[in-house]
Amino acid sequence: MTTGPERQGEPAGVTDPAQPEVGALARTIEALLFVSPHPVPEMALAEACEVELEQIEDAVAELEQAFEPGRRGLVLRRVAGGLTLATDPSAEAAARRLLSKPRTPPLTQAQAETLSIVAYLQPVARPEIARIRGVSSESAVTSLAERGLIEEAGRSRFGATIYRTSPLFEKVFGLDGLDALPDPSRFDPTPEDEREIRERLLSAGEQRADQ
Amino acid sequence: MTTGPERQGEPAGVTDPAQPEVGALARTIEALLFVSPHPVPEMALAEACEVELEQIEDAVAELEQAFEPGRRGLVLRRVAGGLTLATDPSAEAAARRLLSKPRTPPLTQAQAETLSIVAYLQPVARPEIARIRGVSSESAVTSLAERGLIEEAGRSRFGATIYRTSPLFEKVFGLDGLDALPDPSRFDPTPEDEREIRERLLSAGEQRADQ
Amino acid sequence: MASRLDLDLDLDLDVFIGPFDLLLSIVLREEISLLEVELGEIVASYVTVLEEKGELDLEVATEFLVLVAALLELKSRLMLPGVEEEFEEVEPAAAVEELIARMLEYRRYRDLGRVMRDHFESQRGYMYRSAPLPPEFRRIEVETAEQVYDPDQLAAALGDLLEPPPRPDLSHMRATVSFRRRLSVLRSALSRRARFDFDDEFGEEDRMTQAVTIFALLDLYAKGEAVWDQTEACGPITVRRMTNSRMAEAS
Repeated sequence: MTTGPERQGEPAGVTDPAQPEVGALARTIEALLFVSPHPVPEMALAEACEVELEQIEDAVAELEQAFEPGRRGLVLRRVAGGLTLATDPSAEAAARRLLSKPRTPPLTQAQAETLSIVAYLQPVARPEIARIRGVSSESAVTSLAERGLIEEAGRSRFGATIYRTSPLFEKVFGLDGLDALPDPSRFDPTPEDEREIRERLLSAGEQRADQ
Repeated sequence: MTTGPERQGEPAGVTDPAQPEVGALARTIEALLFVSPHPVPEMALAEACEVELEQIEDAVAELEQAFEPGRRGLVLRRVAGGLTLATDPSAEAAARRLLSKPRTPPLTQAQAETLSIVAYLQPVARPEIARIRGVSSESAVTSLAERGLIEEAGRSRFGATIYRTSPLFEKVFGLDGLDALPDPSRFDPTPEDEREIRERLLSAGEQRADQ
Repeated sequence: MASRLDLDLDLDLDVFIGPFDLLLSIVLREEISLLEVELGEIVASYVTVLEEKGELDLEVATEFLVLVAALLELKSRLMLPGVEEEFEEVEPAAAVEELIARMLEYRRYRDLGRVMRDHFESQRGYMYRSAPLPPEFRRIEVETAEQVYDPDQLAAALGDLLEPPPRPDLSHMRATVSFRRRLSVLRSALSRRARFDFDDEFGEEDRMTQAVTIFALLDLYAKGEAVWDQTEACGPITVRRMTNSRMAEAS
């Protein structure tokens, strides 16, 4: 198994690879700021590291030097009563390009099934999605909505959220409108219309849920 | 060559705050890895930075030195086919205190067996897992899916859910890809193993019969 | 006189992770000689343990029992006088070969599982960033988005869902080949008659049901409720009720 990157290439600005950049406490604080989703007050750092506040202050001063703008790709900021790491603004354009393509996550099967139900039956309420798949589909619905592939389209008579696909969905699937969705595969004969699809899906879903 | 001073206590390497740690491209990559929720392949870095792959490779080599274990609070890892930043394990206890996040439980033996079957045979259907293990593997499969280590990858002809390992699996196991799994052939049974089991199974129990 | 039931195995059936794990452990323990009744009993008790733990996969367990039953049959043939000289010539049945192959296959994943577990432990100290994306990066702009997914993926997913799952009818199997059910069928047969012929009683049943019934019989034997006679390999089996002192009769 590989454990980490191999050491390779020529040193550039780095003079002594073996030497720590900052003290151990400062390194721990760097790690804490990295994993925390929110800015961390120094008092909370002191508690997590089980040291006195003054020691934290000294270590933070050390870190501030190491993170002086221009030295690294990240900067150390004081916001909302705490410390946090953020990307240096110079990287913003590249970050935007990196994140503009949903290349990273291929759809999971749960997401693909959920998305296909929304795409073919829209608008469709969340409980119906669960009935068809035979399992609760909450996390798949949530992640599809977060990624902007589906969006809320109101509420059903019973208060359930109704979903439809978004314009982004058509774009990332290269569809020129919803009429361009391919016929459902692996099923012969192909159901005639949407109502028939819906009925068959629900009856298959019931059987799945029973097992 | 020095082997490095004590890894704790006094500030060490920070001498000239104005000097960049690494080159501009390496700093941008550092920022991209920080902001991306998933490991980033070098090709994607090249596109985002609008440079050639070779330039990325050089800059990554530079970063790898800067992030050599022990130098910073973070380390640079190659997992799941891409590069990502992670905390140095020395910060784990403090990070768990900060996030009030208990250590995830270790894998049970049933989970570990099930995970190795999925990892090596993927995609694999649930009944096949049960067949190899000789017991129902439903709860092991469910908990591995809940932990995000395996995910659904479709349905078999018989409607059974098929599983594969997830990108998170590679991440938490620190694997650069499935190729980095340990070579299973070292667990191949030898002819001696086979002979021993056959003889023991078929031995007629003479000693007992003598009693 | 030592009872054959006094196994001396010191087996805690709860610690085994599955039937192949159990079988491998027993088989590789040098001090144990595998008399067929003992093995059958252990396997039968283990199936009960699995059922109690809710880990019994009936289809898989039945397959396993059929393999072990084939092994026991082969062993009993080997033990018959007159066959022993020809030991070398006796070809192990295909079922036994399959049992061995299955044990070895299981063992590979058991050992790989141990490696994975250790590796998992060694990697748990690394923590990754889980903070959500900064708001300005969260949504892909529709204008700049490109096609990255194949629409056929949706058609395939919907096709999967349209297909009703075939009913493997496990509920039916559970009802008819439950180990517990076979136990109670045997008990009620024994309560009606002190002895009966196995084939007369169960000859009509399918192979899996018969195999599970044999294991239930082993369990009754272990509990001292029944014994059986079989004078020749593959010959008729006479099941007899036992009332008290099973040791006296069994020895």
